[in-house]
Amino acid sequence: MNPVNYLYLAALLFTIGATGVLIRRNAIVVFMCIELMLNACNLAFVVFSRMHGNLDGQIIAFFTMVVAAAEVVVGLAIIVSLFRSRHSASVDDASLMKL
Amino acid sequence: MENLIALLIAAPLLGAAVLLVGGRRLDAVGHWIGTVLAAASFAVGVVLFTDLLGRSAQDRTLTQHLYSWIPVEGFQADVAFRLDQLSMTFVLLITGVGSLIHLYSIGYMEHDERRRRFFGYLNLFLAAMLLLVLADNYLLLYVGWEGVGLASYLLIGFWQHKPSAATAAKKAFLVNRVGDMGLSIAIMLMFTTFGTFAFGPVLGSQEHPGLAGDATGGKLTAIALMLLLAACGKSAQVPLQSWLGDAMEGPTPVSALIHAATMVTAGVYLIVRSAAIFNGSPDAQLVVTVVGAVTLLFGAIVGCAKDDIKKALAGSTMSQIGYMVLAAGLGPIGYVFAIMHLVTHGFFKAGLFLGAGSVMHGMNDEVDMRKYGGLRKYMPVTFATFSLGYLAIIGFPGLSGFFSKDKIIEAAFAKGGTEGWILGGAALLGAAVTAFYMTRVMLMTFFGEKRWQPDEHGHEPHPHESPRSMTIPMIVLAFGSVFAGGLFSIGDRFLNWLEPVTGHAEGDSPLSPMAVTLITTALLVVGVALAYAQYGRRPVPVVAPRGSLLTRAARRDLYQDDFNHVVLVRGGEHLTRSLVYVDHTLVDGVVNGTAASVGGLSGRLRRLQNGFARSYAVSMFGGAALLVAATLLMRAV
Amino acid sequence: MSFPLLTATAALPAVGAIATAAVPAARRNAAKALALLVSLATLALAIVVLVRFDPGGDRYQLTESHAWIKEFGVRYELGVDGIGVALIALTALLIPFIVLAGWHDADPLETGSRRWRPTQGFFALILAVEAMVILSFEATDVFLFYVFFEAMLIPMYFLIGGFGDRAHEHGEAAASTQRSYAAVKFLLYNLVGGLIMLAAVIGLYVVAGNFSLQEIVQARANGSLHMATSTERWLFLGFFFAFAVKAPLWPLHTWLPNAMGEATTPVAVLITAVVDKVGTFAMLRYCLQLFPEASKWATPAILVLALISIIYGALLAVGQRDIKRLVAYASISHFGFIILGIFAMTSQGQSGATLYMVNHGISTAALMLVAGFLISRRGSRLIADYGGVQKVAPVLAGTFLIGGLATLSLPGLAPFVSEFLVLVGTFARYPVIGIIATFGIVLAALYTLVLYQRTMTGPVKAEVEAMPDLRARELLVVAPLIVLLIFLGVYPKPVTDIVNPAVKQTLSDVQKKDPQPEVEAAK
Amino acid sequence: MSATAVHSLWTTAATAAGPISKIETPKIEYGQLSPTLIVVGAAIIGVLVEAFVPRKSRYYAQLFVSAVALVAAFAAVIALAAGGYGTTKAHIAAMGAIAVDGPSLFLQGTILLTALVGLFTFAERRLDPQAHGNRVDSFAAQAASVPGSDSEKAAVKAGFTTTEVFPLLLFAVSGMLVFPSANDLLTLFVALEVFSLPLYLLCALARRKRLMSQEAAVKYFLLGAFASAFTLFGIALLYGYAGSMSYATIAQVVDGRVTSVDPALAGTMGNDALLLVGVALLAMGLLFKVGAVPFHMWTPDVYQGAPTPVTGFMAAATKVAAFGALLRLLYVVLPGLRWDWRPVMWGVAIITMLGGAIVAITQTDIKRLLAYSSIAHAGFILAGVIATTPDGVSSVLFYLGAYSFVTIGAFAVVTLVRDAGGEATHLSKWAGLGRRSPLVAAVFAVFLLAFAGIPLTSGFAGKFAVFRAAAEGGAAPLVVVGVISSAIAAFFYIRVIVLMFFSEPKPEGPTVAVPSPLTMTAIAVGVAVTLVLGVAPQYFLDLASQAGVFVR
Repeated sequence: MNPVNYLYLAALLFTIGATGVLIRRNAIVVFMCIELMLNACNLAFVVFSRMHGNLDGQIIAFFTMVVAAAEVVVGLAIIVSLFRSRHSASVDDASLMKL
Repeated sequence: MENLIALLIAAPLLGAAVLLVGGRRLDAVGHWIGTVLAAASFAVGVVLFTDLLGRSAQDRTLTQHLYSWIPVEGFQADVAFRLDQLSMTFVLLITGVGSLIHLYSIGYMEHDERRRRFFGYLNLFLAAMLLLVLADNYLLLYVGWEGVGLASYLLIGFWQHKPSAATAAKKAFLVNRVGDMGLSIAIMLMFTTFGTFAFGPVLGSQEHPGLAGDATGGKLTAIALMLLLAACGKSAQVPLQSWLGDAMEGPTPVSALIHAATMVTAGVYLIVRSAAIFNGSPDAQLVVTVVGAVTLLFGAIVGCAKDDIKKALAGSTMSQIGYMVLAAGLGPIGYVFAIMHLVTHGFFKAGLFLGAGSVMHGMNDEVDMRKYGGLRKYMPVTFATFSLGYLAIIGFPGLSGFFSKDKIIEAAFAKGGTEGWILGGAALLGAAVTAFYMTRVMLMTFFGEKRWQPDEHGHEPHPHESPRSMTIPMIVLAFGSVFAGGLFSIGDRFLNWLEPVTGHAEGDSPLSPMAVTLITTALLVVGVALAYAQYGRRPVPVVAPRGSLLTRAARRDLYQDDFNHVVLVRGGEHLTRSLVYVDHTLVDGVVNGTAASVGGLSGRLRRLQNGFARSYAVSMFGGAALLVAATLLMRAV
Repeated sequence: MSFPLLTATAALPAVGAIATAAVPAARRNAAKALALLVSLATLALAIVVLVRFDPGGDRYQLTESHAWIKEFGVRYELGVDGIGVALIALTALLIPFIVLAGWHDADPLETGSRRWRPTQGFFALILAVEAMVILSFEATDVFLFYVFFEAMLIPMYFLIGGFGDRAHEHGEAAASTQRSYAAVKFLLYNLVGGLIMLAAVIGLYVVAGNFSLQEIVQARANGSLHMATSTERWLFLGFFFAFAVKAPLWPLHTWLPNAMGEATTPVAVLITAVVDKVGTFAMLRYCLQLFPEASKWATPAILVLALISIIYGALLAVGQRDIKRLVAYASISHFGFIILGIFAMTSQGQSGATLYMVNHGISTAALMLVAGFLISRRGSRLIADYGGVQKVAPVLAGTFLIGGLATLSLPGLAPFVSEFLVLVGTFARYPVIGIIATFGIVLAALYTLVLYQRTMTGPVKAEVEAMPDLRARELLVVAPLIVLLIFLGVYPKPVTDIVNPAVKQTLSDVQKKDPQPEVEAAK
Repeated sequence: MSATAVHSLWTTAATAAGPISKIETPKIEYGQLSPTLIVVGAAIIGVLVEAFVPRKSRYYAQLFVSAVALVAAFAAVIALAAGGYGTTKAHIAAMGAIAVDGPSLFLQGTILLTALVGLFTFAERRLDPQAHGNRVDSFAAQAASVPGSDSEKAAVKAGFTTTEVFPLLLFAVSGMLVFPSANDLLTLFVALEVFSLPLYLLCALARRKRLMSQEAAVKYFLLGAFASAFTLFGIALLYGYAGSMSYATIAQVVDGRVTSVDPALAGTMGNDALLLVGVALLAMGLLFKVGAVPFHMWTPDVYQGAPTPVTGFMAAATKVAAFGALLRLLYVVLPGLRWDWRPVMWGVAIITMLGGAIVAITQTDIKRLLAYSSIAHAGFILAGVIATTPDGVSSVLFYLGAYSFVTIGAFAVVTLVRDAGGEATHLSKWAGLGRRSPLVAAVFAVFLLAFAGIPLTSGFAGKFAVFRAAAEGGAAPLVVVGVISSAIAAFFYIRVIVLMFFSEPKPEGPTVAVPSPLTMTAIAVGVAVTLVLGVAPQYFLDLASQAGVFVR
């Protein structure tokens, strides 16, 4: 199978993730969509790694996972504290500051 | 000897400075300081005059170069004076009559707490006028020219607490400024045409013609017309005559000074001084004569209708200056006579005004002739001197006015052709009207029944003769009114004296001098008779009758003031008001509007920041898409 | 190395400003005295500059040159030509009077008012402005000039916005609002002008590679620096815009009436008599020298704008009801004359314009300061609130009249000489414009005399009956200015002698020759 | 001019890294990386301090560790620069991951100094009134407790303070140190996350107005992660294009100096679509960090909600780091592509300058106002970035240095103006401040004037440098737009000055707290740098100009 197809898949996943960020309200879901985007990137890295025949891409994929994990740590902490204060995880409710 | 010239100006200038800066501690002696310094200037003038007489006719031009005034690349204005026969004549007239008026004012202003200041202004007036006639270039002349304007402003508005006086002063200055504009344009034209505006190079002399001869006719006409505009302003010629009547708001000695010795004569001086330029432009000369003729009739007509003694005299001045301007416009035929009439007029008009002042002095400052009457019994000296002035001005044979005015009428006819007839005719008509209105003044003031009444406070005037300090000048001036004309004319003394400066030509008159004299005298009798018929045989009503259309027009200065008011004042007010509006709404508005629209844009853009994280994400996503699209597009292009 | 005289002249008020600001709050009078002393010392230094300057010598004298910002090609280069010397002298001369006139303007208000008036700050700011103005007259480096041209806005801004007249017809709050509006308007107009000039300054650097006025002018003259026509025009416009705002030229003038109206009178004098001169000075020095071709290209348009300024300013002055705004519009008219003289490109016009800057400074100072004394007595700026002052305060009225007469350019007083030179210089090349400009002298008479008539003459109004005449301090401010007005009107040669060589140089930079008199040309 | 020739203008030749065939033993130049290592080490020590040092002493211990680390790191930077690593010895260290060159050292130095000054504001404990006898700083007593809850009250009563902010700060700094010197895309991405994540947390830690603080953190985090994802995707595409993460290799491929070895890869390697889209997405990530329009929308909300010391630090240091990375990316990796990216960046710069300035006009909160101001300034800096000349680099470096100190000083002043509810950030409360506390108002005015670019302040020198570079680089229209938006921007800076000096003070207006020497130092440093760089910028311009050459 042509590896380029995986690239299309990666792009698709990325777009789905981005769309999710734009349309979902729940902060956790939004965050999951971002994770989806990161993983789409991972897929792209791996595909390119394969195409170029070097390992750089695969190594990056590992790094990305670590980074994603770190983001989860930080992100969840923030989202949870927000939820506890407001009893809502909707990103739209967090709109005290505007204009 | 040349070095004395500056002293002529310095004396009154010093007086002005001392009196104005000195403050109240000089109140007691201020009037004497002023008078003595004016007289000192006269004395210097006499010394210089005798010196000039001692020289040959060609050698009578003295110049004094004081210092370089405005030295700029290609532009040179010096403080330098020229004393020749023309300016000498003026110096003597100004300082002589001026000193007399100073003397008169001591008495006249005795009860005014600001007398010191008044004398300061008088001295300033003399200094400015002397500077005007002594300057050796047009720019320095301009300084004197405006200085005269300033002094007249200060003096006309001397009683500042009266709004009418303040307005009259302002009006005089403004109308004069319009004329001054003409003078400054004339100087600029001279500068661009000749590269200089000094008398010597531009005007030259009889033997050595100046640069004026080299210029094109068009340029000369332009310069001459601008000089005429200037002259119109100072000499109250149509169309810039309107200030003169209002200028009567000033104390009477001021009127005497303005009308006889200074100010209004400046225009005539300017034209005669610039003879070389006017001679080169017949077109301009024609305009000058027309202005003169129109003004002499205008002034005479106005003079007929005024009940205010000073305003009647003011109309008369306008008319007489009209004669002079007319003569000056005739070119070499008339220059000398213009100046001669100016000098004689200086005597009798000063005398008349001082007489009028004396009358007012005795009448609680009443100026309405309808409230006079029969004053000859109460003020014999005033009556006598006023009568002599009266006879002189109407041109009673043998008196000053007769000689000078006759010459002008002759010269007008001598212009030749239709022009000559028209101008001569106007001059003759003016002579008749002069006789009429002056007789009217005489009759209403000194003859008939007493018509004065108590004023609103119940004070009835007690007419009385004025003190010595006032009558002496009147007597001296009366002598001048009687004899000056004869003195000048017999043996053509005045002609010979001035001729080296102004040049002279004999015209080719269609009427013989004798005929002119006869016609003039006849018309004079007609004028006097008409006036007697109306004001001598019938009692004068205390309240002015409505009068004919012409009378009413003449009372309102032939409506020219109303015209000015509607067109210039109102129009100007509308213009400035609308400009203030434009400045606020349009000029400022554009800027404020821009600021406001940026502010509005800010307000609208600000709403994009709606606080929702997801809409921020949309913005980022859209931005990313745009960025990608733009980058790809750049490659595609 | 010789003593850096020019630096000292500017540094003295700068140091003085800091010292004045540092005087403890309670020692108000010490601060005032210090400021006056410093301004007088600066005047002394300026006189030394004037004496040391040799009109027949090099174009720029007393030069100093030090590296400053190598990276930008900027040097700390000072030097004065005749025009600069004259204006430095004017500045140094006027500041002591401004300080003295403003002696009580920054005193704390009577208890009950919440306005805050730091006396020390007022005088420190005046000195700071002086330092910056002097430096901008001295700089021969475009960047250095720009720095002070812009920087002086800030102290000016605080002077306008922070200190107003004591009383106001609409009460303190309204006054405060109007004052800060005026200050902001002043700053924004000038800042926009300055920023546009900044773009042009940068452009000039890109084209020329350095900022040295002399080097650029020289390089342009000998052809080693070529500027495309369109580039030159854009750069010229950038510079000119800033100067036209500062000057101010119609239609960029509207900030001036606001600023002058709302500021205290000494500050109003500072604006119009000193700070605005930097604009016209810079036109003469930078626009003409750096961009001669573009200057000639723009001349017709600028002359028309200047002409509009003259007539428009005068007409609006006639229509004003506020004394200070009237003087402001009169100044706009006068600045029109100055700009007219500069761009007529004749010796008479430019010498006249330079002289005009000096004379206008003195005459406006005289008129405006007396007006300020008047206003401080009655607490109103409205002309209608006065009447008959002449009767109760003759000296005040007399000095006011002399100031007014100077404003209308009465011959014998200094402004006449300059105004006539400008007119003659303009007329020589552009007769029609010259003639129309002459109408300005009639209008000047109108607004001055109307002002005098309405305030000083007529029946004495009840409110002015108890008005005291000029006090000794006030007379000390006005009298020297009047003496100077008369002296320079009668004998302007000392100034013209200094100015003429510089003007000649400038004209040769622009490669313009005076028109020949017609009679000579015909021969 | 050929691509190579242009390239060599701002890069020095360095050996191109060959294709990596096998994993080599890493060769790490510890000395040259010491600034980063010191900070990371201190941060780890900070974590240990949290774990082992008694609560009462933690504050002092943390402050000590942080300060020492930052000073030591700065000393290391100076030592490296003195050793010529900024100029002659500039090279690529850590196996191609990190560039040690002029811009790196200059920016690292700037970041470290900014961080040190920022640290002082973090450590300030005198502004807030004492809570139950304990001195407190700007950070929440216990971040985990719900605002207003009993547990929070208990934490406050116990005198808890979040001393974790110090290690967080150090971690962020370490990321920022790496970010502008990253020489491959992986390092870039990791550094990005390393400095971003602590900042997300710091934003959430405000003591007062905690809801807003948390909201700011959520917004910042979600949008930041969103942007990171785009960045990462861009990196992926670039990797796909060049087959390498190394800047040098990518640059070679972009320049066309590496011909495809394997014909089979012709479809991907050197595919311009990949390159262009990748560059656009990567640039977007960086533009997000600098706050360029239209990626700026987080800025006002986050600046407003975050604890003010964090805002100050973030506004200053993030901008420095992000612009450093952007510069390196555009100058080292993509010079061959500049005809593609320059027009796009022109557009971004223009809307950033205008947008920031225009929207700022109507702001009513001082922190939001400064946020929009920072957006406008990002636009000005972008104008310098676009110049693509050596002057462009040095002008941007100088601007960043000047700007960061003004910013941190300005936010430090904001922390001083307080009322009962903590900091009084609404502009109406600043009315008449000049009367109440002339000194504070004057200092703030100096900062505002510097923002406005008035001569004799550092802002003017920086603006001049940037605009000059832009003009020389042929971007005259950008200069004109810059000048116009400067004028607009001047309006709102002046508005604040008017408010402070010419408006009547409100009776219930805020008080100005008397700070400890820490904040005073921070403000004093800000003023000093502002004035020195304004009056005598030559030394620093020289420095920036020497540092303006990238290694490659």
